[in-house]
Amino acid sequence: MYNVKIETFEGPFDLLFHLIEKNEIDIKDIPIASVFEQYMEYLNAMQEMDLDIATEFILMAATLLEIKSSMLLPKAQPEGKQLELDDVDPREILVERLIEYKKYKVIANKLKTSNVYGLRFFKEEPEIKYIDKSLLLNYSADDLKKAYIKILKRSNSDVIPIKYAKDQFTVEDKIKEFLKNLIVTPIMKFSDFVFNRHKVEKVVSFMALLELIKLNKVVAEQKKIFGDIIIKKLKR
Amino acid sequence: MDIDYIIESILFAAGRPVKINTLSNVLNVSADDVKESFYRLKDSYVSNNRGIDVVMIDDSLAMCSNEKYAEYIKKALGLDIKQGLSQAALEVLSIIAYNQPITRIDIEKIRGVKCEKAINTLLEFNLIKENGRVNAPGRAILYSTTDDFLKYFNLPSLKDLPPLDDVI
Amino acid sequence: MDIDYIIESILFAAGRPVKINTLSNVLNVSADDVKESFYRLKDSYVSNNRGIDVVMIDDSLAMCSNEKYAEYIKKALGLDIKQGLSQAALEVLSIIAYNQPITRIDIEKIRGVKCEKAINTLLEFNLIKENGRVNAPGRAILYSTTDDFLKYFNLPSLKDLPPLDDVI
Repeated sequence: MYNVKIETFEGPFDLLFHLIEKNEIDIKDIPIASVFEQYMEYLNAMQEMDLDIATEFILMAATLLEIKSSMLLPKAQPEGKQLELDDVDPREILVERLIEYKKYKVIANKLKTSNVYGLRFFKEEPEIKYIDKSLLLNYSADDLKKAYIKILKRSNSDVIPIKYAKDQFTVEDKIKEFLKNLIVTPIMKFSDFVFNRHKVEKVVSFMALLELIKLNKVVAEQKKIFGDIIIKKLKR
Repeated sequence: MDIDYIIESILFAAGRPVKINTLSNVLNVSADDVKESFYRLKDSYVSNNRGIDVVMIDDSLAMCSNEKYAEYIKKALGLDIKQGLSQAALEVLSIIAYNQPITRIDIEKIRGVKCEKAINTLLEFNLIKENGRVNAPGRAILYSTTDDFLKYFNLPSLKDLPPLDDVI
Repeated sequence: MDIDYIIESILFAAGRPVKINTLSNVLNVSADDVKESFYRLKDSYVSNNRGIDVVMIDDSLAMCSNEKYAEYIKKALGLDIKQGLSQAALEVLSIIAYNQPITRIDIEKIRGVKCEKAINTLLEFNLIKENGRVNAPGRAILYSTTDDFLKYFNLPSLKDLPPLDDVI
């Protein structure tokens, strides 16, 4: 079996370039048939490796195939007319785009070497003693909104800030509450304890319960999955 | 000497005091070595009338500008700097305003970039304050806006922040 | 020389690029004098492996740290910076740099492949920005490079990008 080393390609142009360089092909005279064959080998290998093949790769395969077939067709040469001029090489558009793309690929490599992001540090704010606090009023509440919306639009939508329960319910507090309640009602249902409480409070209560079990202060029993939890105070 | 200039670069980039301990750990030298570097740097800055200076505050070192040139600095910054908060600071402030209380990590997740300096500036302006800690491992600091924030932005209360519903 | 160190102090205190014109006004010297100061400062920083450096960006001067010490700075400040941009991001950035302002669709035409992710990364790094919309149906967003792009790619201005036609 033909063994193709799979690298990741930044799209069909990137793959085509790889093939052109590998075969030391003159970009202006691409042997479409053989390049098409190799291109398909890569695509098949990518498929076998379960790599997602983007539609762009398939589209390019279709383009190559189209060029290949149009090159096989005998050209209808009108009698006596000396070809050229209107006789466009079907590869021309592809080559133009490839050359255009290659320019940016070369530039990208140049940028890569001159990139000092993460190496060179600038300060982002003026020295504090030179910040004039009176200048602040230049912004309105509306500027705040605009700034925030701008951020939301450019950030990934899956980033949602967690609303923190700011130490509102703590395990420690809940343990105390449990112990206090258990003095009055030594056997109680968990559902009664958290009845009508905030979701976070329920979670914290459950954690407090686990802690109490660990501390051997209570035993808890649940007859069936999702059933209620019966809490019994342990006598010392 | 190399270590002097590494310290110089760290103090510059920090833009705030850096603990001598931190420097000694990072450079793998003793705290005394760091202090010696500090004195050497300070000496060369002062004796040459350099534009920058270093100071020791408690157990930290910080870079600052030379007081001698304060008049020039004020003039230049007055002319050049767009007034008020930087865009970065404004963005961080807006995130805090709409999501308080919130941790630095979460702010950075939303903004996609570090924002320690902006937070320091906002604290300095008293537009935000530390407001407790997350009740979870790490106990990260939570930030909220202050009363001064409401005053500056002419808001009777946080409920009067421009609503976002119509845009998202 | 005094003027060199006054400029040093201003660049330090500003915490952002300062226009050469501003410096020349404040110091009451010509813009060329300011530039000469800049080169003298840069020379002394670089030749001595100093922790700080100065760069010229778009008719402004800015102070920055010496790249050599980046690892120490990151450690000391607890920064966790992904240094490299992906090949995709660099390609998209190059295309934007030479064709700004440009829409996503047009970038994709040149690259032959989708580039939404790369664009988001570049926006996050503040290397590109949204710069208006196409005045046509669809009103696609136009992207341009930022000052940070110049800052972090060692370019005094966009004019200093290598000429595109010579690259192949």
